[in-house]
Order: sequence, then structure tokens, then C-alpha cells
Amino acid sequence: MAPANAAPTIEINGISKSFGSFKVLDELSFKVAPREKLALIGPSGSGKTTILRILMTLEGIDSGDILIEGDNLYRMPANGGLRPANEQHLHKMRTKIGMVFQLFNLFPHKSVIDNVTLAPMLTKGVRQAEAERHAMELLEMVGLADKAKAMPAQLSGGQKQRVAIARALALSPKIMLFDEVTSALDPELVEEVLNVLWRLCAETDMTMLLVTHEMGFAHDFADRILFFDRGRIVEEGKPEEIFRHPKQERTQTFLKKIIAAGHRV
Amino acid sequence: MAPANAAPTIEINGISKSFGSFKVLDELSFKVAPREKLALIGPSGSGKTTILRILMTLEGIDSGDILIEGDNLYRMPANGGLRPANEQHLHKMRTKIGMVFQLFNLFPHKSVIDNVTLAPMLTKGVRQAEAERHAMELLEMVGLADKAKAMPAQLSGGQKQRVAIARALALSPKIMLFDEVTSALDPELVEEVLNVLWRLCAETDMTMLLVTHEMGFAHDFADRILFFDRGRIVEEGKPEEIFRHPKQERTQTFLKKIIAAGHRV
Amino acid sequence: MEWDWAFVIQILPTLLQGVKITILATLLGSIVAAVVGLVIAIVRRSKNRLVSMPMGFVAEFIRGTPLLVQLYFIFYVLPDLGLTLSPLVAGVIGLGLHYGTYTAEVYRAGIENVARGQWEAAKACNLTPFQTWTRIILPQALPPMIPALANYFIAMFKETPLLSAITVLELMNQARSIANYNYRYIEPITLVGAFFLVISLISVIGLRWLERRYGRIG
Amino acid sequence: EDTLDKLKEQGFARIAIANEPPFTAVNPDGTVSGAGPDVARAVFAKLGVKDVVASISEYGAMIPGLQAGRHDAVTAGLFMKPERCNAVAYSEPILCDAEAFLVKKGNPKGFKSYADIAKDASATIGAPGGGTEERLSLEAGVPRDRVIVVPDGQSGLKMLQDGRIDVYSLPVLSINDLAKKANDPNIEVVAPVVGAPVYCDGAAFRKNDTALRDAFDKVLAEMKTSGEFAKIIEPYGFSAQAAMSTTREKLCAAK
Amino acid sequence: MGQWGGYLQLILDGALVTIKLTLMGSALALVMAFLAGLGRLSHFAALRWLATTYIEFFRGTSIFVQLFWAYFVLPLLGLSLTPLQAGVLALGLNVGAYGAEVVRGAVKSIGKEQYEACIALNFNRWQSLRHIILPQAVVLMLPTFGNNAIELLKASSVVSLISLADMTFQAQVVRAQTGSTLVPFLTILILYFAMASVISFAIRGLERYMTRGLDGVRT
Ligand SMILES: Nc1ncnc2c1ncn2[C@@H]1O[C@H](COP(=O)(O)OP(=O)(O)OP(=O)(O)O)[C@@H](O)[C@H]1O
Ligand SMILES: Nc1ncnc2c1ncn2[C@@H]1O[C@H](COP(=O)(O)OP(=O)(O)OP(=O)(O)O)[C@@H](O)[C@H]1O
Ligand SMILES: [Mg+2]
Ligand SMILES: [Mg+2]
Repeated sequence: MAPANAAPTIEINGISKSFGSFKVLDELSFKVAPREKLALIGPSGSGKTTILRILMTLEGIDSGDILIEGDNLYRMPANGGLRPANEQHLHKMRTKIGMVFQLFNLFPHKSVIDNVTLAPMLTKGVRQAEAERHAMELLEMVGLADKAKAMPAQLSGGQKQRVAIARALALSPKIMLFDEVTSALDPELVEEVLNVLWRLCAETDMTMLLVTHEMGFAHDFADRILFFDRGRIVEEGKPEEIFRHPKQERTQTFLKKIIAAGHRV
Repeated sequence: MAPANAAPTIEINGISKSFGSFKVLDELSFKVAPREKLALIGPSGSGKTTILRILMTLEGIDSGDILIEGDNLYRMPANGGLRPANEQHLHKMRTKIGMVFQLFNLFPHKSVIDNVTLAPMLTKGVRQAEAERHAMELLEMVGLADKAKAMPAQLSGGQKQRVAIARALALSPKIMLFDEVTSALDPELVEEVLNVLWRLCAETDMTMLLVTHEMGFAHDFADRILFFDRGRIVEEGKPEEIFRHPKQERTQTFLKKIIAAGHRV
Repeated sequence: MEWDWAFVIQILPTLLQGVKITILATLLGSIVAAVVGLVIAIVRRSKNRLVSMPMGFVAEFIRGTPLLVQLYFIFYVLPDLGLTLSPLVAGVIGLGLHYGTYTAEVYRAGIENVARGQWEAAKACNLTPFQTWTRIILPQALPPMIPALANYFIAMFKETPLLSAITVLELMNQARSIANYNYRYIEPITLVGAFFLVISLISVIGLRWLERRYGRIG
Repeated sequence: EDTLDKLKEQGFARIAIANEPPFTAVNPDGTVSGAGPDVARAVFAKLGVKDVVASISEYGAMIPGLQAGRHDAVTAGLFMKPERCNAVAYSEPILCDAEAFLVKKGNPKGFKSYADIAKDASATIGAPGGGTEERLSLEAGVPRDRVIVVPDGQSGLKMLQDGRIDVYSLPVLSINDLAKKANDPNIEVVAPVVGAPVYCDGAAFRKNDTALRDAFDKVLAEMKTSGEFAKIIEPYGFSAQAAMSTTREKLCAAK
Repeated sequence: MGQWGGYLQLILDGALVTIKLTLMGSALALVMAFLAGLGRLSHFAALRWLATTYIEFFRGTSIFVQLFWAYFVLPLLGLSLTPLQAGVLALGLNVGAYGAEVVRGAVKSIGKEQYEACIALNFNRWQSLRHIILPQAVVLMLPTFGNNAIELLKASSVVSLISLADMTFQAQVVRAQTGSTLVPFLTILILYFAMASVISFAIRGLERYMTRGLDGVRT
């Protein structure tokens, strides 16, 4: 659990983002404390994925500022003022952030272990032997040490997603972003991935942002929940508050619908 | 309603049909009286579509005989005996039969009216003015006179299917085959197509074979129902008998499932 | 004029000299085309329109004009600009540039075939653009391109006779020399045609095999 | 059927030329001149064939073209040699010339004959494909891959200037014409080539068109005696005397 | 500079020959493409075999070799062609062989359901092809046909090597006359590119014209 008054790891200040004429994020602001586990929930199209993609620099912003451990993500200091970040700056900032995607995005032409060792070797100059040792530890943790030599095509969805998590961890990021990491999985495979997230939560002190439709998991896992709608935060609070006593009507309808659709809370 | 003892319009005698090693129709026999409205129902894969396709000569048979108004469909008289039908014979036989497909199969490069006039002009040598006059009557009947100049791509599914019906009628066939003509339609468009079938039923004396999953419609529309399973007739009878008092267990389970899935009977 | 087998046997060794050059030109031309196409494809993808647009125009220009004239241009005009290439080198560059504009399209399709998520995963792994290209995108994009590339290399092979116009002594030029010298056209030209036909038919079989092995794009 | 009658009827004869001044040339306006076509035009006019229509062709393609019926005559400086005499029916001699080399200034490798080129293993010689010079080079022992087949005079000149060939060989008058047009101080003409005989061309006809050939000869002989012949070819630099002092028979028999 | 006018005229004369070759060659190619493309889909084995042989032969041997063969060898076999005829024949037959595969592919890509609708409406095979299948297939063929026409235009430059006075040939003549290499070759490169652009522009226009009303039906 994170002390609420520590200097925030992520500070988002009034960011806006449009695709064409469609405003996805509208003057959005929130902070994430060190080691905090934050869950983002909300209806489809509300901009949850977009926030994670912006933090991962897969998408730029139109206005506002993002600070990661005090450093501005999209602007860099230049003779006194600030100017748009260049590739070097983004490269440096990205070392602090890892992301796991809904569709895994494993590299299909590389074996499981190569998927995990590639980034440390290329971006940090870690030597192969060392990278493989670390990779095996991670694969051990996600329960896939025996699949190290397999190719991604030979894995089930749940296994693929666990490899993807190991791959993101291999760079030892301070912040991990998870975008609906179980929603492309067959129901019987969801559990194994959530178990890995539990272990991560317990054993590491990373700051974690999690977009999910698994309300039960969000409830148990998160320190705090943000409920989004149309690019704005409608409600935020501890899981109990949000799930048991939602204040806003929008939140109530959403949770009702989710429950009707058979998701456990 | 058709007199049950009139000479049958269609007489199917022990036909069999296999795709590869899979036997779709197995020694199947039944008759259809003049002006009879016959509904074919049964689980998916039971061979209903295949029967219609065989009658339309889209698919051949392996053994057995089919008589249309007494003439053998797939064999033709040749010096005393019978030999496999040639293209001329099939062409002559097809003048008696029309078919409407599940996916409409309109000609996308021809306007609505051209879709309807083309066959009479090409196969019967009807002159354009006459063909268009008749086509407009038919479009009037299916409620689409105002769409005569439209292209198929500009129509809704229900409108497309009504054009397809008008197109089949333009050749004035004695027998009409309908293969799940509403199942590719959005629910709100089903009604308009069924209404056209009602009018046809009331205003013409065509023999009609109808494959459908709309049990309510089959009940109201058909003189007689054939229930198929695995290429055989499991049960046949008047709609009341079949729907209210099915004798066979197979029929009972099928109807139960259909009702559970929300289809009205 | 009658077909003369004795003459065929007499000229065969000379023709084989030409075959060697024809094959050499095809191989070298294919290598150049493979590289040039990649460069064009990558530059055309650039977000900087000041770079991608001119490259697009140049590629379209090369694709829209005859290889023969391009060969003349390389062979006769470039020396005025201080670049004198041997006939074979000029020919290989001409073939390579011309077919590079075709292979560029293959690369483009192949690259677009790689899932968008791969670019994003590479970024999330903090790979540099160069690492992304060489480690992630190209290794996935290349295998399905192989049949399409091979198809163009076969097409290039069939255009190597054009090199005779800039004095490369390949198969066609050998055949014409023989024909000129002996006033007999029927045997040399027919033999050249037969040679191309045989190689093409064999390569069609090879191509089918490649398509089965690596799949197909486009 | 009689070819001459056919030509008279259609009003023109199709001749093959090479675009190698002064033997044959194409003017900017597309009309044809040069000594060969001019003589042919005059002779055909007297035979009652009003015009000549020329198509430019490689030397090597001329005889096959003639045999294939694409041309009625070749008037292109196609020198008489025994093998050619076997393939076509030549008229009496028309244009005579010796062979020459175009080389870099000062003739750095000192080439005087085709044999000199054969001896220098690094030397390359350019010549028109299927022309006399190509044959002379090969017969002197220059290997095939050092005889570069050059499509036309301008290409040969260019390739010499660009250092792609060491020697470009054509008849003397052609080389002179080329060198004059090039106006390049870095090249020079070696003429005549040692050991290469003076050759003469004639109008070449299909082997079985001897009647046409004989008619052509008759007019040609008249023009030679009347001096009209000399008036046509001498402005181009050719010697009428040379053509009149030899015969087809001699040239075709030469070994 | 006055003489450049004359030389330009020469090149434009050549351009006319190139255009003529391209148009006539394309017309022949179109006819052959449909004959051989439909031949390969025929019920008759002999027709299929004939079409396949034609296609493989002309795709297998180089256009350059075909041209020389048509020009130099055919006459020896008793069929004498003018350079223009030989050029049109070689270009048309060669590009037609490639076009045949386009026709075949497009016809085969028309869904089975269209054929079935034709049978249900009792069209005979020819009527189905003529009124239903081909009109839809032609739209699919257009873009590739456009590319083929450009390939034909480019290949037409090869006829200069059999003494047909096309644009490339005239550029050679101008070069021989003037000693300038850059100007004539650059001129014809631009002219070729302009012609190719006209072809692709025309095809795009034709495609738009033919797909009007079909939006959403075909990709
Ligand atoms: N690249 C893009 N171009 C245009 N619109 C986009 C793009 N990416 C996202 N959008 C739009 O932005 C809105 C928010 O998208 P986002 O993916 O962030 O929603 P989400 O909250 O993750 O929804 P879901 O729960 O369905 O994943 C959506 O309406 C989406 O269509
Ligand atoms: N062309 C074919 N080749 C192979 N198998 C076929 C073919 N057409 C139909 N079948 C098979 O024959 C069986 C009967 O098919 P048919 O379409 O007649 O069933 P159906 O009763 O119409 O089913 P549905 O209600 O799903 O339309 C199915 O198992 C089908 O897979
Ligand atoms: Mg999302
Ligand atoms: Mg069915």
C-alpha cells in the first residue's frame, strides 16, 4: 500500500487528446503514488486504453503535461524553457515504463526466451548469459520455465500473456501498464494470468496501472479505482466505496450493466 | 389448399447424395401436390438446403429419381431408355422452377429493374418494354416500385430479398423454392419479407417449398411440414400435429431447443 | 530456310558463354533490386514528406519509363557527368534500379502485413527505430515476400536480353553476333527462346514451391 | 513475277540503309541521303521506280531482312565479300573505301592493323554488328569478347571518348566524317588500316532477283560512262575511279 | 537552335509510332487475354490445354526474343511481317498472356453465388458470362490491365532494335545526328512517363465510371 502523501510517481496535468474532431481525453488530471496499484474502469470508448498508450508514448497528447518521477514526459528542458521531446528524451523516459497488451504482441519469430532477453540485451547492453539467467527467473515466476525454447505460436493465450508479462518485467520498469490483459483469453485461461498479477503485486514494488473489465479482480487488487466516462474521471475512490456505494448515477448504471452481463464483483 | 390426391407436381423417389464420404441425403422420398405449400424444418446440417439445391439443379444426385410434373429431372428419354440429362434438358426443366436464396444473390452491377427483367429477356426472349411492364407489376407487389432505378448496394437487406423474390417470379415458375429467405436479415426487416410471402401464397397458385427457422411462420403458412434429420424425414404432418403433438422424440427436442432460443411458434 | 542441327552443335559452346553472362547479370541485378527496393520502401514510409514525396516521384518515374531507355541513359549519359561504367555494371544497375521500384511495392505490402502491435511492442520494449526494423519488423516481413520477390527476379531474367543494346555480350548478343556472322537467324534466336522457356518453366515450379513454403502476400 | 514491274507499279523501292555518313545518312527532317541512297535513287528513277523508301537497319540485319523480303535492295556500304556474294546478288561496285581506326590522340597503343589489336590482350575494338570491320577483327584473331558490337557511329565515338573501347573501326570516309563532327582534339584517325584491302560495296538484291540486278547494272554502267555517277558520289568524298577500276567478279572472288 | 525543332519533330513522329504500337498492341493483348483467360476456364480440355500452352510459352520466353523471332524467323517460315506488324504481334501476344491470368483470376473471384443465381434464372453459360460474370469481373481486372498497358508501352521501346522508327529509335537517330546524348534521351524519358501517366489516369477514371452505384459491393 502506498503512502498517499509521497511525491507522485505519475502526475497527469490537464491533458487533452483528440482523434480528428473526436475528443477522447478532456483536460484530464490525476496522480499515481509510488507503489500504488490503480485500476481504470469505465465503459467502452471512454479513453482508458488511450491513457495507457499515451503513458507508453504510443500516442502523443495535444495539450497538458505528464510528469514521470518529476520529469516531463513529452517536453524536455532546453536552454531555460521546455521544448517538445525528441527521440533521445523519449527513449530515456521509456526505460521507466513497461506495458502489457490485450493481444500480447509477442514477437512471433523469436522463441519465448528470446522474446524476454531481446530488450535487455539491445537497450541496456546486458550480456546474453546474464539476460538469459534473469529471463529464466522471470519465466519461473510466471510458471513457464519449461516453455523457454517454445515458439509463441505453440503457446495458449494464457501462456502467451504470461510471456508478455515476463518480457515487460525484463526491463525492470518502475511503472507497469496493463491493458485488459485477460479479455482476449478463453475464460478458463484468465485465472492463470490473474495469478501472475497477484504475485507481481505481492513481490515487487512497481507502480501499476490496470485497465480491466474483471471487476472482481479490480476490487481485490487495486488500492484505488478511477471510473472513466467520455474522457473524464467521473468518480474515484477505494474499491469498496466505488463498488458498494457508488455516488454517481453514471457509475451505478455501469456497474449494474456489468453485473447483469455476468461479471463477478 | 391442395387436393391431396391430385397428380403430384414434384415426386422424389429414393434419392441419395453424398459429399465425399459424408452422406447428406439417404434414400429420401416424398411428394408435393400441385399448389401445396410445404415447409422443410430440421436441425442445421440435416440436408434441407441440399434438397432445394438439387431441385434447382445446382447440385446433382447420386441415385434415385426426381419427377417434375411427371418429367424426370436428371434423366431424359433416349432411344427407348433413359440417359443422364444434358444441358438442353436441364434448361427446359428449369423453366418450371424458381429459387430465392438466403443471401439474395442479386446482381450488384444491375439496377433493381434490370435484375428483374434480365432473365425474361434472355431466357424467354420477352421484349424490353413488356419485361419492364411485368417487372414493375412485380416490384409493385413486393412494395418496391419506387426503387426500380436503385442499385442493390443502396437497398436494405429486406428490400434486397424482396427484389430477389420479384426476380424469381419474373420467370413465372410453377414451383418456387425459398431457402431461409429471412435468416440473413436484421430482425426488424424479417416482417416485410414474410408479408410478401403471404401475398404470394394468397394470390398465386404456385407450388412452394420453404426452408425456414421461423417456426411461427411455417406454422401459419404451410399446408404440410416435413421434419428432417440427417438426410431423412423423421416426421411429417399438418402444422398443428407437428408443432403441438410431435410424435418423434427427435422432433420434440428440436422444437424445445428452438423455443428456448426465443423463436415464436 | 531449313533447321540445321550441325550448325546448332557448332554454335552451342558460344551461346553457353552468353548464358553465363545472362545468369550473372540476373543474379547481380536481383541483389541490387533487393537492396534498392528496400531503400525506396523505407524512404517512402518516412513521415517527412519532403523525403517521401520526391522518392515516390522518382520511383514512379523509373517504373513508368522503359528499361531500354534507362540503360541507354546510364550507359551513354552518365559518362558526360563523370561516371563511366562498364557495360555489365551499367546493365546490372539499370536492371536493379528498374526492378527495385517493383520490389519496393513487395516490401511495402510485406511491411504492412506485419501486425501494428509489433511496432507498439517494440516501442514498449524501448527498442530504437533501427533495432525495431532489423530485429522485429524485417525478420517477420521478409519470409512471406520471398515468392513475390522471386517472381520479379524471374521477370528481370527475361529482360536481360536488353543488355545487348549496351554491348553486354550476354546470350542474346552472342546469338545476334552468330546470326550476323553466318547470315542464319533461325537457329540462334530459336535456341535463345528455348533457353528462356526452359528456365522460366523450371522457375515457375520453384516459385510454386516457395509459395507453399513461405506463403504469399498481396 | 517480275520484281521490277512490281516496284514500278507500287512506285517505290524499299532499301536498307545504316545511317553511317557519308555512306548513308538521315537528315533532321527525316529524309534519307548519303552516297548509297543517292545513287540508288538515281538508278531506280531511270528504271521507272519513282522513289526509294529507306529503313535504317543494323548491318547484320540487312541480309536477313533482304532474304525475308523486308527490303528490295541494300545500299548501305555493305562491302562485297565472297560469303556475302553467296548470300545475295550484288550489282557492280558503287562505293569504295579502305578501313580506318579512330583512336585516342597520339594512338597510344600504336595500332596500325587488326593484327596489332589481336596481339594486345587488353585492347578492345568497336565495330558495327555484322559489318566488315567486325569480321576483319575476328579473322585477324581478336577474340569475340574483345570485339564490341556498337550500334552506330555516334555510340562508337562516345565509347572511345569514355574509354570503353580502345579503337573504333569504320571505313575511312565514315571515320573522317565522324571525327570531323566530333571536333574533339583528343582523338585521331588512323587511315588506312595496314593489311586491310580496299573494299567496294554494290547494291545488294535477293539472290533470285538477278533480273532486277541486271537492269540496275545496266543503268549504273550508263551513269558511270556519262559522268553522272561521279557527280553524285564525289561530293561525299568517294572516288568514282576506284569503283570503275574493279568489278564484282574480282571482288567476289577475292580471298 | 532552329535545327532542334526538326529533331523534336523527329521524336514526335516516333512518339506517334509508339502510341500506335501501344494502342494496337493493347487491343491485341486485350483480345488474347480474354480468349486465353476464358479458354483456361473452359469445359473443353483441348481449349484449356491450348490456352495454357499459349500463356506459358509467351510468359516463359522473353519479349525481346519473341520480337526477334517474329521479325527474323517468321519470314523464313513463310510469314513476312512489317516491323510494325511484328512489333504489335509480339507485344500483343506477350502482354496478352499476362492479361489472360488477370482475366482468369478476376472471373474466378466472382462468388459462386452469382453463378448459382444464373442457373436459378436459367441463363445458359454464355449468357451468365456475358451479362453477369464478366461485367463484374472487368471492374476487378481494370487496375491490373492498366499496369499491363504501361508494361506494354515500356516494352514497345524494344521495337527500336528491329528498326521500327518508334520514339526510342528516333532518339538514337537524333543522338547520331547531333552528338548530344542527354537531350534526346531525357526528352523521351519524360514523354514515356507522360504517356504512362495518361494511361493510369484514364484507367482510374474508367474504374470510377464503372464502379459508380456499386459502392460497398466490391473493395
Ligand atoms: N487511433 C485512433 N483513431 C481514431 N479514434 C481512436 C483511435 N484510438 C482510439 N480512438 C477512439 O477513441 C475512443 C477511446 O478509445 P479507447 O481505446 O481509449 O477506449 P477504451 O476506454 O479503452 O475502450 P474499450 O473498453 O472498448 O477498450 C474510442 O471512441 C475510439 O474509437
Ligand atoms: N458442397 C458441399 N461440400 C461438402 N459438404 C457439403 C456441401 N454442401 C453441404 N454440405 C454438407 O452437407 C450437410 C447438409 O447441408 P445443408 O446445407 O443441406 O444443411 P441444412 O439443413 O440446410 O442446414 P442449415 O440449417 O445449417 O442451413 C452439412 O453437413 C454440410 O456441411
Ligand atoms: Mg481499451
Ligand atoms: Mg441451409
